[in-house]
Amino acid sequence: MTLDSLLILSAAVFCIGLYGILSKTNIVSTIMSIELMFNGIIIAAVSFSRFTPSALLMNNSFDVSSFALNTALSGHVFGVFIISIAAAESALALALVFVMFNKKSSVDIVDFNELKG
Amino acid sequence: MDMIVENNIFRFIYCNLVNTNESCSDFGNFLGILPLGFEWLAFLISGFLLCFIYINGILGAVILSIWGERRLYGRFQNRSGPNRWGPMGVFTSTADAIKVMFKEDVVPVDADKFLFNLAPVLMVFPVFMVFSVIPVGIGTFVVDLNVGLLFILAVTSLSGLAVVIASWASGNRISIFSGLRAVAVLISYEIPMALSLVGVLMLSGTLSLNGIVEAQKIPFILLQPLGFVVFFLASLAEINRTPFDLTEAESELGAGYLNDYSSMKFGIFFLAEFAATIGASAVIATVFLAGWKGPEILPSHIWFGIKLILVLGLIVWVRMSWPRMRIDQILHLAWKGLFELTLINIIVTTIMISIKPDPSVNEMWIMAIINWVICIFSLIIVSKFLNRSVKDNFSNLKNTTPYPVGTEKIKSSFINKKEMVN
Amino acid sequence: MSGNFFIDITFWVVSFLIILGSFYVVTARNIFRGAIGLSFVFICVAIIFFLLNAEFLGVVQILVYVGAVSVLIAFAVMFIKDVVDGSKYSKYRLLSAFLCSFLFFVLIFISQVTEWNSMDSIENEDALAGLEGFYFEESESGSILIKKAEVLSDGVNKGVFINSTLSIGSSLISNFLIPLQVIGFILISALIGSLTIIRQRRKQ
Amino acid sequence: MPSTQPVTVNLGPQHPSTHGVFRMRVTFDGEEIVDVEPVFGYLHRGSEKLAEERTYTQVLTLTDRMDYVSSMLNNQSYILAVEKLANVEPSPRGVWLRMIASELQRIASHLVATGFLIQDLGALGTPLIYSMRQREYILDLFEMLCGARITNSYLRPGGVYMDAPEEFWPALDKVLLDVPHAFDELEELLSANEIIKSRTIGVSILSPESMVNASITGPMLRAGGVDWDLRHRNPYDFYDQINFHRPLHNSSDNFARFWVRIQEARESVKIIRQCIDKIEPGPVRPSFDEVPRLLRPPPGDVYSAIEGSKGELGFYLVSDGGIAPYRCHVRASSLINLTLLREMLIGELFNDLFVSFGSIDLNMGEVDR
Repeated sequence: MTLDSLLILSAAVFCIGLYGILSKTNIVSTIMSIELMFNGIIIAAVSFSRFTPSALLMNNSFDVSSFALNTALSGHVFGVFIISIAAAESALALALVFVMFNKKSSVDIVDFNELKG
Repeated sequence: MDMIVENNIFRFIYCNLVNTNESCSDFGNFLGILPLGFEWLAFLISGFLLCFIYINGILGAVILSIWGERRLYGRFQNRSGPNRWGPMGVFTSTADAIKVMFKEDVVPVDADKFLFNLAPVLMVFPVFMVFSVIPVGIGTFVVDLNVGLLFILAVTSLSGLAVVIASWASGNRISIFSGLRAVAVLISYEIPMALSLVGVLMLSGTLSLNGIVEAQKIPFILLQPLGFVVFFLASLAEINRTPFDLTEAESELGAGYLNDYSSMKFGIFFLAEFAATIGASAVIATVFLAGWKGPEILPSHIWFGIKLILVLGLIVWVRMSWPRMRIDQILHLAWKGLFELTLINIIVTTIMISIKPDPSVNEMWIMAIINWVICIFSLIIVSKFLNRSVKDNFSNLKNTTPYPVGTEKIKSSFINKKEMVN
Repeated sequence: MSGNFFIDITFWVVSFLIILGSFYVVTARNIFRGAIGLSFVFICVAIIFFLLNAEFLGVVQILVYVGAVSVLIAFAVMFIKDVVDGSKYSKYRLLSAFLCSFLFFVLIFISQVTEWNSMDSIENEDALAGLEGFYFEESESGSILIKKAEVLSDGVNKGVFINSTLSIGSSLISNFLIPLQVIGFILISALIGSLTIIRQRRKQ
Repeated sequence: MPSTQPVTVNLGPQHPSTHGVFRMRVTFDGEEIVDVEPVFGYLHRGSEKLAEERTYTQVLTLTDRMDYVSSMLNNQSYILAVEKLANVEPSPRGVWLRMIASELQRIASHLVATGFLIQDLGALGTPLIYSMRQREYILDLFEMLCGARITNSYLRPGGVYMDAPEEFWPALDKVLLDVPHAFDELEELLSANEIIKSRTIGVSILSPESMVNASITGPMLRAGGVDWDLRHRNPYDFYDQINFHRPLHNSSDNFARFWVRIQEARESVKIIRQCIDKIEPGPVRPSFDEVPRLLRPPPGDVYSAIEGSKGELGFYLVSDGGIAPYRCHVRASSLINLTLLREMLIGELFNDLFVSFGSIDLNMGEVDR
């Protein structure tokens, strides 16, 4: 388990999610693919925070305060942020799915083309 | 490794397999069956054995608890309960398990077969995972996670997914009703459940269950009565017990999402339900009743068992006496009642901690009294607030004016005799 | 090195399962099965987090993603019709597959070419103790100094990677206070927004 | 509301809480009921047709099986019709005995109804078992009277089958002492429990007008404030010699229905006490010279109704002068009380479906006959 392998995993999950968004027309599938992309990003953030130190810690002359140690966990904190954003996003997106389904009784994005010029 | 070595059972097995100097020497003589250099094998075997012992212990506890619950039901209902098979009917549940195993396993035609078979597994494994972090005695646990309490909350939320899968995969509308209700109830009650534990976390300063037990100079039920009430109700909702058993409301949905399950799949669901009950009691006993702590006249495991059985008895009592609530009332209770109560609890605890950061035992007793007074007052206020819509309809009963129908007596006697025309 | 060996094996197996599951999510015709596959991927990602010593994040991942998001998605799937083969491909399927694999190789190339800072390059022993070992905290004129602990005693903290919950909490309310507040506002506005969207339909 | 599609669910005939074999096709919008289509006939046994092939005394055993939780009342209604049809003058002791028996049966029936309400509300059987325990004592009394517990066939044209044994009277006193306590217990359970109150008050309200139009009778009607009790309006047997209240409630919801039942059972206890005071020794039925075993009533038809435990329970008998009725029709109170089921349920939630259904206190044996 090295940084390289984790980054490859992260990139793979991200790209699969992107493929899902681009290739599927069902909006629920699209939402699920977005969640996959989020997960890929979190994997990258956590593995960076685990395997790469921040510049503060690299500096030998600097006093190691708990402030500096907390910066080592920025990736984790960003993971928490991403997870909460994803939760909000999915709730909102599913509300939109309900509305769209009521409007056209379909969840296919192909049917929602009213905005095209 | 150092986390696991504190574990007594694991250390016993591990040191009997490989007698290494670092972790075993200061605890007496061990066999040391394997030569040095096979630590990895000993690690694997002892981990496996530990899980084996735990899972079988849980299964035995489930069998016993089903029997005990039925005996208690019998006593509550003025009857004897199961008493035929074994002394006092102890083996009734065993006989039931054997019967369930030999039933025909039916899979409905409309079912999504893969998911239909997956759901029982998904239902049962989070329940066992809950037990893995609970210390049932001094140094007796599978793993002491430093996020133990959060882990329990996370893992119990998995059972909601299992219910959804089971209800969908059955291909049955009544089951889907049950699944929708389960999602609504589980997601709503997770919030008060998590928030009710915040006070405990502030007092103990750790998420590890061992740390929480050690932090309880006096049991947290005294310091956190509101937290206890909310957590108890929320865990009743999470394990689908009366008065929140909407998911399996027998009188409406039959068996809810279990409608189409038969044979051992049904048995596994049944087992998971009872194991979840024991798990919830174990969490309550650990977090609010000081877990394995107690006067040293009895071993720590016995203290834990006594507390567990007390909470289990309370749950059974509630189940035996209360009818079910309606779905809107359940959701109102979660969002309008319990949520506010947890916020009150958090505010009160915060104020107390900021006044007395490190209280002695005597000060804790004073805090407990204040907390109980606040608890009772806030419960009364919130229940009044919740009950505004429910009025006694006896108020205008005295001056009832009867509906003007049939005010005179019937005079004719309805008899009409005549010749029959053939 | 038995521990590392098991961790490596677990990592490879779980990564394989993640990629397999992700492929299933984006290719499954049955949306409900796709949603269940998605929750499987979430659980596997949580295992990866546990392997990376991010217990808190792993638990939050299970709590939020598996317990709430995937259940919500499954809940939403029940409301739409044609679940069994409702997930259809658009006409840009092949193009997007090509684009995504291209992006994937670009990302791999960049990550291989870039020289990342390594943990091994930290020479400050106190910093290492704070990260992975045992350490004392000494407050000294406003700043907190970390000293490596030679003997185990009660006042010893574990490293930030071993016991990350405490450090995440303290950094959330010190370094990342404003983002935390913003996240709170976003959550509330999302809650109100989704309720408003649903209720507007109800009136009509 | 266009946002959700209604779902039609089939509930029954094999369903744990349809009080028998009853089927409903219910359309839900979310959890809300938008349409109910009752389907019955799954317990049809052709009792009315079978009655045409049996003698007047043998038909009695068919009436037991109609409403099997209040068979004594069915017997009474049928016997009153036969007595009117055949001009039989009943002997007084027999009449007092059958009044005692039928009031006991009314208490038993109301106990079952109240117990099943709390069962339908979701309590796990404890209240039901408490009320069933009290019912057992009453069934013991029936066993003393006629040897049967549920399908009694105790009554005969002109009186009852046989006199009560000596040990019946002290046992009856004991039961009469116990029953008010049991009902205190049940009423406390019903009116002191927050969950029961909040789930039953204001649910499934029916207006008195609609109930009168649908010819609904019994406790259900009296819960709506309509003072209609055949024991008072059209006294049969010796009910004109007895004082009793007719408990009324005016809210006409599920709570009121059960409150009225409990109060009514208390009144029944008072009625039985008055009967015990007024009963005198004598024959319990006319001799076989006056009323032969094989009745041959003169040609004609008769309708006679009593106040059953569920409402007006009437028998319409046509005689062609033979030993068997030419036509026998039952005005089954359960069936007629079901007519407003749809109005009761629409707009309520799924959780209240079976509570409202159970508050009608119907019996499938009587509905399908």
